[in-house]
Amino acid sequence: MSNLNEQMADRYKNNFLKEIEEQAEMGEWVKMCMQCGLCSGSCPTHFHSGWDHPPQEIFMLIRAGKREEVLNSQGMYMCTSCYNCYVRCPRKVPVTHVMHGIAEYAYRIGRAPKAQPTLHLSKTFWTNATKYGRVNEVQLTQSLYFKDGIGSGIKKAMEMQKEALGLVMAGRLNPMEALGMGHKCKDVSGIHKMLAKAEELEAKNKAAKADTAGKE
Amino acid sequence: MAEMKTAAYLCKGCEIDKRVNVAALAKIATKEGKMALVREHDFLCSADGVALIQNDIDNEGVTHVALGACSRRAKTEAFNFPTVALSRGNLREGVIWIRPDTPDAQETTQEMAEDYVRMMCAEVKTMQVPAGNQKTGTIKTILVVGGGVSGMTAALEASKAGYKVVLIEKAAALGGWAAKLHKRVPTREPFKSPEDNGVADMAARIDADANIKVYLNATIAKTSGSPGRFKIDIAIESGSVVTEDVGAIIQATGFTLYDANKLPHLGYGKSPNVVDQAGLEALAKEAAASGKPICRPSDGQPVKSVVFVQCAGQRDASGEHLQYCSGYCCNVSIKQATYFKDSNPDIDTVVLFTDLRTPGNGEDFYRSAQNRGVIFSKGVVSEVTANGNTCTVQFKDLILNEDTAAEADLVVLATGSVPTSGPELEALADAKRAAESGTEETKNVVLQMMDKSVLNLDYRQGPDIPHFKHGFNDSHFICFPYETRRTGIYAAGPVRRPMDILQAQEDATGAAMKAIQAVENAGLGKAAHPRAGDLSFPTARLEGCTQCKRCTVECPFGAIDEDEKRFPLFNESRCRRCGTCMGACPVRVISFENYSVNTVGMQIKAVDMPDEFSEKPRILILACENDAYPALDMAGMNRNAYDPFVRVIPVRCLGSVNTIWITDALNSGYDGVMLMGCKHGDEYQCHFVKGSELGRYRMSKVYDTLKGMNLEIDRLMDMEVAITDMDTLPGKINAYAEQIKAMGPSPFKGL
Amino acid sequence: MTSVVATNQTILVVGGGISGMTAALEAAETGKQVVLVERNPYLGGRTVQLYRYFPKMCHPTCGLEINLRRLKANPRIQVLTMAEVTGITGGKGNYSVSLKLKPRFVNENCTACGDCAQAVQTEIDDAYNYNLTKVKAAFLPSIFAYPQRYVIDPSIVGGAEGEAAKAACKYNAVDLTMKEETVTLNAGAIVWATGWKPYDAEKIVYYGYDRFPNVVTNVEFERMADPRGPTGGKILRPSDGKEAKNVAFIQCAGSRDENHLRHCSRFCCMGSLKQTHYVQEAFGDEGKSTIYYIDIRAIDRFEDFYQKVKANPNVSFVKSKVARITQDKDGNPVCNGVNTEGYLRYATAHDLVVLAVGMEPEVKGVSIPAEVMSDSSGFVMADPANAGIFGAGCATNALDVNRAVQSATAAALRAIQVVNKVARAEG
Amino acid sequence: MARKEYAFYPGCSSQKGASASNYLVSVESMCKTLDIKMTEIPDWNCCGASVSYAESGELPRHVMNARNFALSEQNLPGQTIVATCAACWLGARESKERLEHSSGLMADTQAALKEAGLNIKVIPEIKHMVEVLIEDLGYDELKKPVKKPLDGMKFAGYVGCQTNRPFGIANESFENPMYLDRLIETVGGEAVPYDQKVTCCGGALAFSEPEKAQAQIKDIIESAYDSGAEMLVTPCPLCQANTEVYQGQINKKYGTKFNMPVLYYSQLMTLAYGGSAKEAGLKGNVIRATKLEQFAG
Repeated sequence: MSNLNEQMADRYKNNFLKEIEEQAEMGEWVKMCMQCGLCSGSCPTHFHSGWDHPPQEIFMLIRAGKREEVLNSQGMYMCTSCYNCYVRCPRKVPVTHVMHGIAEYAYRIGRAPKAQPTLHLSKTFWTNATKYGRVNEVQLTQSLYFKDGIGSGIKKAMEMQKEALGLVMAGRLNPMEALGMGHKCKDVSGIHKMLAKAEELEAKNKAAKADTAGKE
Repeated sequence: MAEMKTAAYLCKGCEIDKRVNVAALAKIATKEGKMALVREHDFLCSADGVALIQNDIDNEGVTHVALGACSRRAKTEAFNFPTVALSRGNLREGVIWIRPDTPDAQETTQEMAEDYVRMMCAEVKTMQVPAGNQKTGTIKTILVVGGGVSGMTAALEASKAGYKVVLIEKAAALGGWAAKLHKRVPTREPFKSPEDNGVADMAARIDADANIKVYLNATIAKTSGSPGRFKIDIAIESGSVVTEDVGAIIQATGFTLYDANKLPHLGYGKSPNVVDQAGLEALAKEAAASGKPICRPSDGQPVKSVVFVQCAGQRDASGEHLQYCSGYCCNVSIKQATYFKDSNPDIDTVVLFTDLRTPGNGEDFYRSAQNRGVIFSKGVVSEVTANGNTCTVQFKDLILNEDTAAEADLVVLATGSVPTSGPELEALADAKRAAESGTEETKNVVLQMMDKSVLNLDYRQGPDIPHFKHGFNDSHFICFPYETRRTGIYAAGPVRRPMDILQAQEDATGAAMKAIQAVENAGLGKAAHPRAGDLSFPTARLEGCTQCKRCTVECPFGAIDEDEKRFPLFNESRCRRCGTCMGACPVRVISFENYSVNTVGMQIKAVDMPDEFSEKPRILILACENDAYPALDMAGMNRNAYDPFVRVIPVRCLGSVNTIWITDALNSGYDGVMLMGCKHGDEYQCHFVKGSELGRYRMSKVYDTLKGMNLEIDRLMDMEVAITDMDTLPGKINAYAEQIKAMGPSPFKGL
Repeated sequence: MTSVVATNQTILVVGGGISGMTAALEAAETGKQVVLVERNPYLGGRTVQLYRYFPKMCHPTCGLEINLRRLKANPRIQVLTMAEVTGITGGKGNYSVSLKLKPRFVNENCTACGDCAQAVQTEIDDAYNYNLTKVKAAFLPSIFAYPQRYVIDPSIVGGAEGEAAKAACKYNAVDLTMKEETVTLNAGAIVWATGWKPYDAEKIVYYGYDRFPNVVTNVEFERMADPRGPTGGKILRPSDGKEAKNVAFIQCAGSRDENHLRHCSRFCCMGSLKQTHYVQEAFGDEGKSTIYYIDIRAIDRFEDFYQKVKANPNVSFVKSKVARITQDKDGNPVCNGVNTEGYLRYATAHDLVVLAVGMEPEVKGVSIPAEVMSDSSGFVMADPANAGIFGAGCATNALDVNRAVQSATAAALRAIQVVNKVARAEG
Repeated sequence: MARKEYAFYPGCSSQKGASASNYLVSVESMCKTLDIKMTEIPDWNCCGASVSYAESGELPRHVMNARNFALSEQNLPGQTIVATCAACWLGARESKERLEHSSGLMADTQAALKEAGLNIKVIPEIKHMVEVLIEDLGYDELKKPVKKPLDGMKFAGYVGCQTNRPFGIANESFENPMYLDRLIETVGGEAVPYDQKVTCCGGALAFSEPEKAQAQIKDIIESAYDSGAEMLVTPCPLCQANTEVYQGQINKKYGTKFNMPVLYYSQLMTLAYGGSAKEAGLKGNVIRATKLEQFAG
């Protein structure tokens, strides 16, 4: 069996817009963009440095069928979830969610850019949060620092030492959490079963859409 | 007719009596103005003052009233005496408000007031109350030319108001362009789904309407007459001609699509799969009739992908194709895109545009198409090539900033509209001149042009209504979209301006309104806009006429024909009372009852002319009453002072200014003459279209006369004045007055 | 008491802007009896607050003058200013309409001499100039005002200033005892021409209209360009009176936006293109204009105008909806956003920003008689069930002046159809 | 009985020893004064937060929130869920909206919940603590218990993103919400106007794109200083942490000398209601609010 990316590309043939509409959360909104650029201009990340493709350009690339350019784009991961674009969009496109949805899809089919720091954060956060049902802040921080290996992790941790110490002193960072003694839900196993089912259903739904598209 | 009895009334209110010696003015009105009755009043516009005047009219037999008070623009409700001739001396805005209240200024201010009193007396004595000609035609039937949506709407709306209608359509059925449509753009909320084209319903209502008489397969062979009494010769299918009498005409002759054959680079003619918007409608109708999806013409296979190319041959700055935007095509392409998406959402439907133009609620329709999955890309198409059963559309994607291409089974070119507006009159006149002694070929050119004529008017000034821009029969006036250069003939729908169906229906209803108004007023001898209701009309003393034809040529409204003896034949109900004919007439035989060479000439003469040693020059200002005169008035309202040596006479239009006024003025010792009229040229603002231009052209000839008289040409000043120039005008007047003073007195003074 | 002569063959026109005036004049010039009702103390509506019209660059007051002359010459039109419709009962061919008339405190004796204004010191916001300046509390709304009569603001009635105005008038024109009146009149048909209002720019918070003095609206800019306006026709920025030579125009400020106005307001692209001429006119080649737009909607022959402006090297076009305006240290408004033709970020300082705010129905959000039907945007719609009330002009749609007048002319005929039917029935 | 009762959803950061533990402390004090009873939803779980988007997918994220809804309704029937964390509130509200909007999503969610022995009958109302204060009590009620107004102190109300967009507080604009300023004024403080009130602090990108996030934070703090504020006040734990914790790093990078305490609105209210420094959780501030500590005595 070929990989998921190839399967999807094959099923949706040349219709990348449809692929996004069916596979990415809120993807059906992409077509509503009128290219005013308000989202791109409203994005806080834009103010300071910008990125390869801002939202409205991503939407145009999707409509133009530029599959690789979109899926490999760093653009979606620049989202801080500030919802500026979302509330301002004159077409009421929920830009924030669309960007998240496209990012998730790119990642799901293995086409997301490698070593994308926000993507790493996203994965780490969800893994951490779902492990015991609640976030273990120390472990989360640790795994973020050490994502590039131990050396760089120690460096980062040292850089932030003062800040971390401050939090500890302020009673807002519990070093014991590092040892797995942090907050947990009681029904961890129920949560895991529940999530497994949700993942299964979601995969099934998306696959069903792709199958229908492939048969057309 | 009753004996003329004159009366002058002098108002002392608004501090007029504080600034000028009103008793002295009264003396002048009596002695020099020879007014039979002269009265002063403290507050003339008050109920008491008005009653005083009315009483004199009713009981003293006063027939001519000269009011020395405020401007003719002020207190019109109070000073409303329709049964008598009325002149107004502008002592307030024209004298005391534009002069400083200083002892130094007193003498010249008084002189100014005295002159205006002399002028109002002189004027009123030469005026008559217009009687109106009620015999100009009483036919109230409306002719509608063109049986498309615009024409059908005009016919139905006029009928609904109680008027009979004759409707002429050159095709075999009613419906025009709209009948060819599978559906029309939505007209009501939620503006999402195309609607039935509505033609069948309208045609059925026309069939059932006893007020509307329809001629199909018919064209107009000849139109003669004027509002209230047009005669229409209709060439009908059998080859014979029938004549209908109508009172007004609505020209709703629509448009044709721009010829896509002129766009070979966009693939038209190279592949049957490249169509224009009409071609697509035909395919959609065919598909709907057969119950099949829309198929590509090359092989009859269902269309799987379609590209719409907006502005095909439109908005072309190079001048090769249409320069304008047709306005409706974005919405039409959106509508056509929904044909595909509504039958099969998987049809790849792309609209390539540079500016998507969906005004008003069109925005909802645009959104609804996006929601259906129509893809809109901002891009400029460079080429469409055919390859077998598909086409490749090369375009520059302006958002992604790259040259790219799209494959499509079908390409639809939005080519825009070309009005069916008849030949361009100036080109026709040129062609006719060339054909007069020319070859067969040049004669054929005329025949071909005449073949396009819609109305075949037998007017001296050509067979159709003049074009405005790009061949459309629109009005140049923003405030007056139904302003027309052929009275009683109104263009409606896409022949006047590119427009969509909804706008065309609105426009046609408006045109029906104007046509109805035209027949009602023609019957009463009343003028049409802008001098609506004016009962005066020009008459000519034919015994003095030299048949020079200047009046017939210059009339901006084509109101004057030539009779069989080549004398001017005035068609009063076509006339707009601008007086251009009067200004044009070199022998001064044309006049109105209340506006003539005399009414102005006598005012010019009435002004007291100080001798050359007095250092009191006199400058005559002839000011257009529509813009320049109000501007002067408002300068007064703002208390902006200007030179005391000017004397202002309002004129209906610069076009009505007869050169005799200028030469007489200069001959009689005026030191300078200023003409104040509206802007002319492409963006003319003259309410009589050509009046100010013609007036100015005429004045250019006066400069030669000045040279002949050995006078400096600067003694005549032609100034363009807009109504908003109230703040700058005093300065310009003063500057001119300084120039004249520097020049020294006119050598004609005292001769 | 105000007396109104009206029957079931009378046409009532509500709104005395260019659409209402047109409807009234066209009907009256066809021989119909008309009552024209206007809320302001003068006729002319929003068009007379414009400096010039596109595409001719001519002056709205020129057409107003003609319309006023038509009106003055026509005895069939009765004009009621400072009047609003408060209720409509009855039906097609026989409406009963109640009006509320606010007191002007100046009667028909007024000669517009201005003595009352001389006597009054109190100043109020000048609505005619979109409150950019002040006028005396005894004022002629504009030099073009018709009726050409002063107005006394209620704020000075009952005080010494009101008495001073009264004392200054030699003609007993100031009448401080005037009260609000209610008048009921008969009408066969009603033309609803209440026009439009500029969208409230404060609602587009990211443009900082409420915070930055150098961010103004397109209607305000018209007043700034007008020699009769608050700056005497000089394009000066409000913060420091400096000449605004570098002006940004932001299109679709409110329009084409589901958070604000869903529709395209149609006139604003042409309006801004026109306003670039003001900048050019004022400063020559030193005047620079930038238009930020989504689509330039210069429809039909207006395209010519657009092409001309486009060819002007002093005008640049950026396809972008500006995302936010900030203000730099010198008080310059800075437009921030992304040029979507290619991906080009910008943060461009200008001397002045003009928001091309859209058009919304004047009566939106205001209670109008339920008999007048409107769509979800507040535009008046034809109501087949109540077929004697007709919308006209911008009350029905976002229209430019030309189209509004066409619409009003059509509405006049629709009203005439009703009263003609009444006349036929009554023989 | 308390005058108001709610199901409390503190969220991961507002637990004991967690990054917003001081928020929790001050909220508890404030609620005590206002006679608001908050009962923690038993065994609540993480909302998923916005940043988990790439890994979580759609349904699992909603299911996580749905579990909280089910637990709340099961154990505290009829009670409105109150979150103190902006992200928790936003995540929960988004899931509620989406689930109520889509029957398919709801059916799948129920199927997943069933695995954990739960199901949803009705999704409770969800409010942010600020909404409880403003809408359920009102400014007048909030003013009544003020014993020690924060006279003469200048605060920059930093609203940030997620209590403000996309849902926001009723009758407030997204671009210039006034509620936080009004809360500050209610307890006697001065709310200074400044232009970065709703600027994003960088959110989760503080971890992954520190340069971008810190540039944002710098803008915010700088603007607050320029406007004369002494302290920042916020309704969001992530905003609080980002704007407070990174000031040192920013100073290093940009050569600034930021040292501006960042408080929660609940801390101000607790103090104004006469609470102690401890009750207000002032010790929990990394940049110590010495002026407030002195004020608390």
